[in-house]
Amino acid sequence: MTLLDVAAIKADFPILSTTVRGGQPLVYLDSGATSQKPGVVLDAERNFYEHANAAVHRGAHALAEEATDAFEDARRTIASFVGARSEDLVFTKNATESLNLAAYAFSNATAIAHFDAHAVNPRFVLKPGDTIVVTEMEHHANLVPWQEVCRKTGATLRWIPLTDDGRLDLSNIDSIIDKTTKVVSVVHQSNILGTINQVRFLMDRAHDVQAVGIIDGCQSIPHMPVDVVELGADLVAWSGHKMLGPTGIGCLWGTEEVLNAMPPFLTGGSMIQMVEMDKSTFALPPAKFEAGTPMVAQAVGLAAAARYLDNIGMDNVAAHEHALTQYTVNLLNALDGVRIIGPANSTDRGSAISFVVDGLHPHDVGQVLDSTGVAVRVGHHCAWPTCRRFGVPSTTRISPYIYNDFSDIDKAVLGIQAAQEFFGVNA
Amino acid sequence: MTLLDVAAIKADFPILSTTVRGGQPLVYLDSGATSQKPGVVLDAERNFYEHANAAVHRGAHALAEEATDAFEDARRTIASFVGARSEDLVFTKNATESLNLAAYAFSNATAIAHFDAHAVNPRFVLKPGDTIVVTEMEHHANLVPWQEVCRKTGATLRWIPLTDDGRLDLSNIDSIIDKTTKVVSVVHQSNILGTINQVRFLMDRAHDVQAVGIIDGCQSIPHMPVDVVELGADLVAWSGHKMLGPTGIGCLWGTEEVLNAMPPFLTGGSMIQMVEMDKSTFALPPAKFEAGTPMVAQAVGLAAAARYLDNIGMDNVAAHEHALTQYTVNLLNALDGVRIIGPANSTDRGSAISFVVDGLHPHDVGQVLDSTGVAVRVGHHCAWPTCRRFGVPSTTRISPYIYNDFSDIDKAVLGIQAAQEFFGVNA
Amino acid sequence: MNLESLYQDIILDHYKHPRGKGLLENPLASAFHVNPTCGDEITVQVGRNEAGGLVIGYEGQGCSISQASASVLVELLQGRSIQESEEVRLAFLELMHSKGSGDPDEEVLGDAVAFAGVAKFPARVKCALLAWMALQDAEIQAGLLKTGEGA
Amino acid sequence: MNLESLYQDIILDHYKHPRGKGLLENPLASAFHVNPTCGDEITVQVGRNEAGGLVIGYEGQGCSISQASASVLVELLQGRSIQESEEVRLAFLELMHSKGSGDPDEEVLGDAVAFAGVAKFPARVKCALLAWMALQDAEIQAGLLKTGEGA
Ligand SMILES: Cc1ncc(COP(=O)(O)O)c(C=O)c1O
Ligand SMILES: Cc1ncc(COP(=O)(O)O)c(C=O)c1O
Repeated sequence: MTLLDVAAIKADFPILSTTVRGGQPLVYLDSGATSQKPGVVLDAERNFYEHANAAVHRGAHALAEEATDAFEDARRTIASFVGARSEDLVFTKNATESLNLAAYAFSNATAIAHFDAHAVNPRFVLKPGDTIVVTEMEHHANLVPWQEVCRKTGATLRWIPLTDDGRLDLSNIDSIIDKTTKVVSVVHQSNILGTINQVRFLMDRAHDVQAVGIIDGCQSIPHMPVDVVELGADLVAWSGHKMLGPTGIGCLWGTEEVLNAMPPFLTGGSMIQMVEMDKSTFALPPAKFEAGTPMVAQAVGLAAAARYLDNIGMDNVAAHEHALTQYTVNLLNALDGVRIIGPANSTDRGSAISFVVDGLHPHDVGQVLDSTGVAVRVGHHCAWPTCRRFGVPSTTRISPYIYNDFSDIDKAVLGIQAAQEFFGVNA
Repeated sequence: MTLLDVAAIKADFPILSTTVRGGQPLVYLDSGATSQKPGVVLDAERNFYEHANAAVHRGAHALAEEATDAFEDARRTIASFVGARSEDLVFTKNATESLNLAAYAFSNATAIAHFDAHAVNPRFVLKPGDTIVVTEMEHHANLVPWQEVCRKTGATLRWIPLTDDGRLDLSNIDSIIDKTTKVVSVVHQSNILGTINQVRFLMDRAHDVQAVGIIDGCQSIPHMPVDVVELGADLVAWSGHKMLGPTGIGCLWGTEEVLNAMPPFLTGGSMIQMVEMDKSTFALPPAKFEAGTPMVAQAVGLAAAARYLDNIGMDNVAAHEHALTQYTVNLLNALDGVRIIGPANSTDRGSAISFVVDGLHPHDVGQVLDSTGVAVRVGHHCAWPTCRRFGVPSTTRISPYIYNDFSDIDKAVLGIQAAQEFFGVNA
Repeated sequence: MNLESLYQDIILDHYKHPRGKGLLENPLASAFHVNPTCGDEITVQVGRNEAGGLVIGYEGQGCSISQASASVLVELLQGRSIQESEEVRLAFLELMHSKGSGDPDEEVLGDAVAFAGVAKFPARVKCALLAWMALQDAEIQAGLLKTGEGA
Repeated sequence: MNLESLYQDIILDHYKHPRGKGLLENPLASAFHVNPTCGDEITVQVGRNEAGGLVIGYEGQGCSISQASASVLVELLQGRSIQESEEVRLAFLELMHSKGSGDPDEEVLGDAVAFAGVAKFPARVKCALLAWMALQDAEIQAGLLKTGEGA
């Protein structure tokens, strides 16, 4: 077996002992969409509400101090989980907001520069002819915001294409990232293909041409040891709910320099230095990017999740998932009529494994699995262009996590065979 | 006494039976900043995580269906709490995001119109000479975003000034809201002065000149019966955490027409109709404005809060607070050396009551109150220009809610007297 | 396993042997709908025959439910009057929103009663409705139906 | 009541009778700082006397802690060498970040030891530091201190 004591871990997650669809024990293999939460995370949130809840950074009474301490302690814990300084960690509601925050730095700076060029940092000002580079395996969250920046600034979107086995095709990288490039924003680990990209190389290329380098770490930070500083990016975005944390919280890490240079995004209370009726000045990061009452309880919950993962050890998490990936890929490769979309081996790939079944629509595959208690994701996984690239409308995706073991994968495979049988498409 | 059984209500809030500062029973009078949460709200959140947690609107397995149902049921409950259709209710992370969403509709449409005028609705396109109208009693959340829109579009910010007793001075309203006006965005109930504004009148004025009418309902919706449709606005923003709900969730209600006409704000997963590498189309509201994995558990918690308030009855909540307001205003008026900032009576005003004490800084007043277990807010309450208008750097604010009674107010008043004594400024 | 309640034989039959699939030569209007969560897509076209009855054509790709539903739609409504077809469409909508508690009228719905089980799977209701929403849209575009009617 | 541990007599005395308040005629540099949560503000100015010692002026409005702290700062550092004053400033910073567990050296901190109790009130630490942060800023602007030193 693998390094982790999966039975003990499973017992920490109340939902994993429930049943679905009339008594089927739940086999949750949809952690790429969202992870389940251990009891300690739920306890941490509740404990905050029952003992320390108050507005943070604004009050001076005892509870306000406790709430502020809890919030900033959480920031320190989460920052240290990714090897960062807490001053460089911004809380958002999800990774999508984090990536939009990054994208809006460009469209906002560009709009402000029309009227007051000195008020913004020229790195963020775009014009027709400038390019923004993404990949063909981006989640919509790291694609649509950049399309919108292009609509607002006249810049052009470019993308790094994919090879047939689901890797980045870097053969023409020099004509994709070039002197016109102002942003390179790429996914670290694809949520649909599972591919782990050479982000350090791409960030260095970005910096060679003075572009801002951004990484979507949604699928890497929950699943492997990540030191955000070592990735070489200027900004790294991820979500809490995929790493055992509550819904409603995400993160954006940035270098001090870039966070300082970016204009604010959401504006209002707690992100200001001084406000007059007709003008304002802004606080330093991270406060500058955290307008309004923040997701305090969620930060406290996410910190508990980070501690839980730290206790297991992210090296062990990665090794465990690698073993599951190898096992799953081998089984799927051996199934007649089943084709993996993405790397069909376990090298430089994470545990999100997409596949199609000849003659069967993913919705129908997923439905049969569901009827046996196995929860997988079907659809385009918010990576519709990636599906088109592989000539499929959608896929079925198995995405295990720390609470899954080989027997869970076995059940999924049995379900696939049952679907082939039910729809009469046995090879 | 008042209509509510405060002792019974208090018992529903675990934190209200705790002590602070070495054994002082907590007297929480800072609900204008954030409210406390009853056990039913915490239970609802936890129950969601333990039985239904999954990604919403994206999955087809049993849990995904349950999570989606829970999320959309919550939307229906919260919408009906304010008399709205659930299709017209957008979830955000807080009121600040809701107001920024509204403001960005204008700056985004203006930027897109530069390149593709047909892609946007002209109501949202601004140019130099256009004006945006707010009031001099706005929370920073309804001021700074509009300053930013002006910086990005060349439009000019105007504001309705205040009278000395903390009301809107409408004497020159025709020269403030005029043909140049494209937005009128005003607070329903001031968080610093307590004033309840004639928003219906202002929304009608906005519509007379074809401006978009927006209301900041942060301090009204938790405290009185509000039918958002009857307010006559196009958009109404508020936060969950001030109405007994969890942190990390806010709301934006809008008319079908205006929500349809606005460009999207955050973009990414779940808000699209179709995505290709170089262009996308968008879903209908509310999905159009809810990019990324939403705050599902928080929506479920907020729905429980709305049900809790509905059980008490918002009429009763308002009557209770009115009685507390009257009581507090009378006591403060009777105190030597104490001056209320805002209406010094209980007509058209809510329960947030700010005051200054001659010779004492609000921080020091708050600290003495805190040492007796009484939690009040000191500072500029994110309404710094309002403080300046009244010639004070900051104020002390008492803001009671359903779990407070007259004896809580008495303790606050005793604390003010103790502060005068301690600092030797007795009148 | 409650698979059989979802995938009734009639549905599987329509999925494997779709009826009336194909586009029209001269449609009055055409509506393209996608299910944005899974990428399923359908094009429904409408025209009228000499007697004033509906002529329907369609093309699409998607799961068994969405494709079978399109096939059933065409089989049921081809050649019917607008009024009759509206009656069927509304009955189908009602059935799909019944959460499985509906009591479908076979006289009105014909083979479409087989979708009663789908109503118990909220995530699949959208699949079943895809063609029917596109039909409504095409009819509105063709001026055969007023906006918002029954939707 | 732990008010007395926060509001020591020395603090109240400096609050009511601020020492050395007022701006300089020819400052080398001036720094304006605000506490953005409460609106308290301070302007600290620096210059040098003939012996090379610090000359400090200030103006501000705010709570007892922020105003007393400015007064103590001036009393302690007026005329001292840059090096000596840095030693005091760093000791004060350390005390304020000690969460109340600090063991302040009265030799170095003089009246400023009275602020030991403030360190137990995180929300008031910012008040106590306001003038000291502005001083650092003014010194950096005047070229008396390098950026980032000890901050
Ligand atoms: C009147 C008013 N508007 C806006 C806000 C901002 O709300 P939030 O901080 O929850 O975004 C508040 C509360 O802080 C408020 O009282
Ligand atoms: C690679 C990737 N990027 C971005 C996102 C968006 O994250 P969220 O929906 O939490 O904002 C996801 C997950 O949905 C993802 O897998």
